[in-house]
Amino acid sequence: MTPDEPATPDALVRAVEATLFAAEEPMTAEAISTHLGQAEVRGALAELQRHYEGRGIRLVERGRHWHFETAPDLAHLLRREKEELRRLSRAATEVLAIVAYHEPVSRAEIESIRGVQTAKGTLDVLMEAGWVRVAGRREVPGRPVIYATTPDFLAHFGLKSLKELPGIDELRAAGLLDPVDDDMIEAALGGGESADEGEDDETLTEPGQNNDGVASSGESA
Amino acid sequence: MTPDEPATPDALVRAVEATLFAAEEPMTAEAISTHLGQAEVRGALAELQRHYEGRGIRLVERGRHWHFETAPDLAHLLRREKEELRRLSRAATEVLAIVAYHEPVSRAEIESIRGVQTAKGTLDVLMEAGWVRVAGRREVPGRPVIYATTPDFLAHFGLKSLKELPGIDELRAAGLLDPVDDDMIEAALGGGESADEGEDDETLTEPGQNNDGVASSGESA
Amino acid sequence: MDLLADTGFTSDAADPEWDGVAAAETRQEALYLEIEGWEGPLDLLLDLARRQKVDLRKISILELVDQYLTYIEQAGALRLELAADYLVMAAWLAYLKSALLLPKDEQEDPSPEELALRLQLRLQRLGAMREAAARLMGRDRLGRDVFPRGAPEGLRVERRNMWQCSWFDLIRAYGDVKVRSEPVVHMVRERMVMTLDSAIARVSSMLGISLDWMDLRDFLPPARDSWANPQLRRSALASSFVAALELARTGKAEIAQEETFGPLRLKAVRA
Repeated sequence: MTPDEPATPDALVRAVEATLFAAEEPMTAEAISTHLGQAEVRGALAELQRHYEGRGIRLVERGRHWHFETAPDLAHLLRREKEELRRLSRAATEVLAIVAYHEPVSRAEIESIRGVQTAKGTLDVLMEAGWVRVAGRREVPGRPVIYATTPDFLAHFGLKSLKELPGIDELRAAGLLDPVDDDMIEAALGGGESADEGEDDETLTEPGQNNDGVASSGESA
Repeated sequence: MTPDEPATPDALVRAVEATLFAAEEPMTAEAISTHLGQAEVRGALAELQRHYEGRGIRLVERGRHWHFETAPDLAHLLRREKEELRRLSRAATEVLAIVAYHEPVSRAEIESIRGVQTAKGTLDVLMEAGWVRVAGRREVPGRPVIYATTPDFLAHFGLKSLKELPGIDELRAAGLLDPVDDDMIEAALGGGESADEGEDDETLTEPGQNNDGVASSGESA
Repeated sequence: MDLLADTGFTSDAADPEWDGVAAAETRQEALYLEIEGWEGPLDLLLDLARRQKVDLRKISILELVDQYLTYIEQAGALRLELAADYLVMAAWLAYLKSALLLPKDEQEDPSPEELALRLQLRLQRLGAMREAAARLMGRDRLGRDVFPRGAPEGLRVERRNMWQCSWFDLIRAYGDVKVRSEPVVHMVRERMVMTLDSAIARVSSMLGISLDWMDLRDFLPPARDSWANPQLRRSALASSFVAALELARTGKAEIAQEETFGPLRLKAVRA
């Protein structure tokens, strides 16, 4: 839309604007269209997005869902009123990043990247926050559960899609998002059985319980 | 503000816009002002109100409190009706037919004709469908409510008037009354399960239970 | 281990938002005490690597291995109960170090250089995710930096039933009602019967005329006009039978039957 946008928007633009303003949850273009009797709404969404550029609120698309939100540069004005978000543990933030950059991933893969076992509670916290979901099982022996992010995750972190994750292209180019396949180091890291991708609930092998010999050698090293 | 409103609103207008958008309750000008470090916000409120005139949402002042709301002419978008096709139950169809053939009828009369009690819900469904209406009360002791069909009923079934409903003779000719004789004989001989069809209701009369004398007479004859 | 409280032991679920173990600490003394501050050997390695203040891709693995082993040694000297996985890593790194120092021609497959490279990659991967997490958390977040509408009106979809019924279903339903209700409502009035009284009158008057045995059926009215109705005939038969029994009971008639289901015969009793 050019600066000479009409002073009064057309009926469809108004309808889409009102619908998204009133909606309690972000809506896909399809849902808006259904709500408005199958109207083609993409043009209206684009026009609205342009119209709100530079205003105190803006129209954004997050994971194919659209919603209005306040402009980010006004955060300092609004933040004080709102209660702080629940703070995530360092482990939880790392796990969340791993799920987002590697999705879908199994818990064993997350643990392999982090080099430590991940408490079940950490994934639960992320699922409770609505940012991570179970995305089925990987069709490999043991059929491990795999995890992926949700549209809420994109909405919360202001991402149109996972492609907008900061630095994801560089990380991929550097091979840092490739699947881990490194049994040797895996063993050294105490994770031991890298094939042990089975159910989440079981504690993975408690490292170093039968390793007294190794332990003492380490001490003397 | 003239129609040549600036494409980009000034910082205060944006701040007021975002504050009211994110607010969970309508705010007074004073509250907004306090929130924004004692800024004078009346001009900004007026400018915003002008800006949203004609859009899908508008800024309104109610009892000195300001808030955004859906434009009144678009209020219907907030409550959309979704229609679901549902087939009338057998009981409801029978009651509807009885009302059509005998109108106006009371519920007691419907029950007497059907031979089974009629759940209140059945008539409610027919009234929800718009095919049956309350047509007053019969001026007899107890003043029972009487029911009749509606113009929608005629429209739905493509009838000009109730006179177009086929008469008893036509029903018989169409074979729709065929089971009569069988049933009567069965009832007379004590078989008598023919009334046991009520889906929603209890059978009132148990026909043909005291005909043993006739049966045995037949046997010894 | 009282130290745990001070060092913010990271039990995955409950540790505070990470502000960087490495950044908080410089003195060697403190370093020993922080063993529980790391999330495992890889975490510690990454932290040590960062202290080299070079790009992780250019990190000296040999130097890193030395640091790790030194650290573990010192921690052991302070008689901290080192977790076994730290010791396993120490053993593996000691092996890696010796392999790296050996002459090339004695090396196994995979080569120690290859292993060092893989370790480096692991550190890079973890480092990358740690940075990504920090950048993610630093974004404009919904509910913290940007806000959705505070009090949306909400969209309601109200379901309305569209009832369906065909003309035929309607008519057939009425037929069914008629069929079902007719016996109940109209049976007595509409059905033609021969009453017991009239049967007794007819049978006794006919018995008065005849002197011989007569079949019960002969007492029925001739099957003409309405008496031709099979139902009425059944009724007449039943009533006549009861009439015969009644006349026999009062001693006005005799009843005889030759065989089961055979014809029932009647004769007047002459007083």
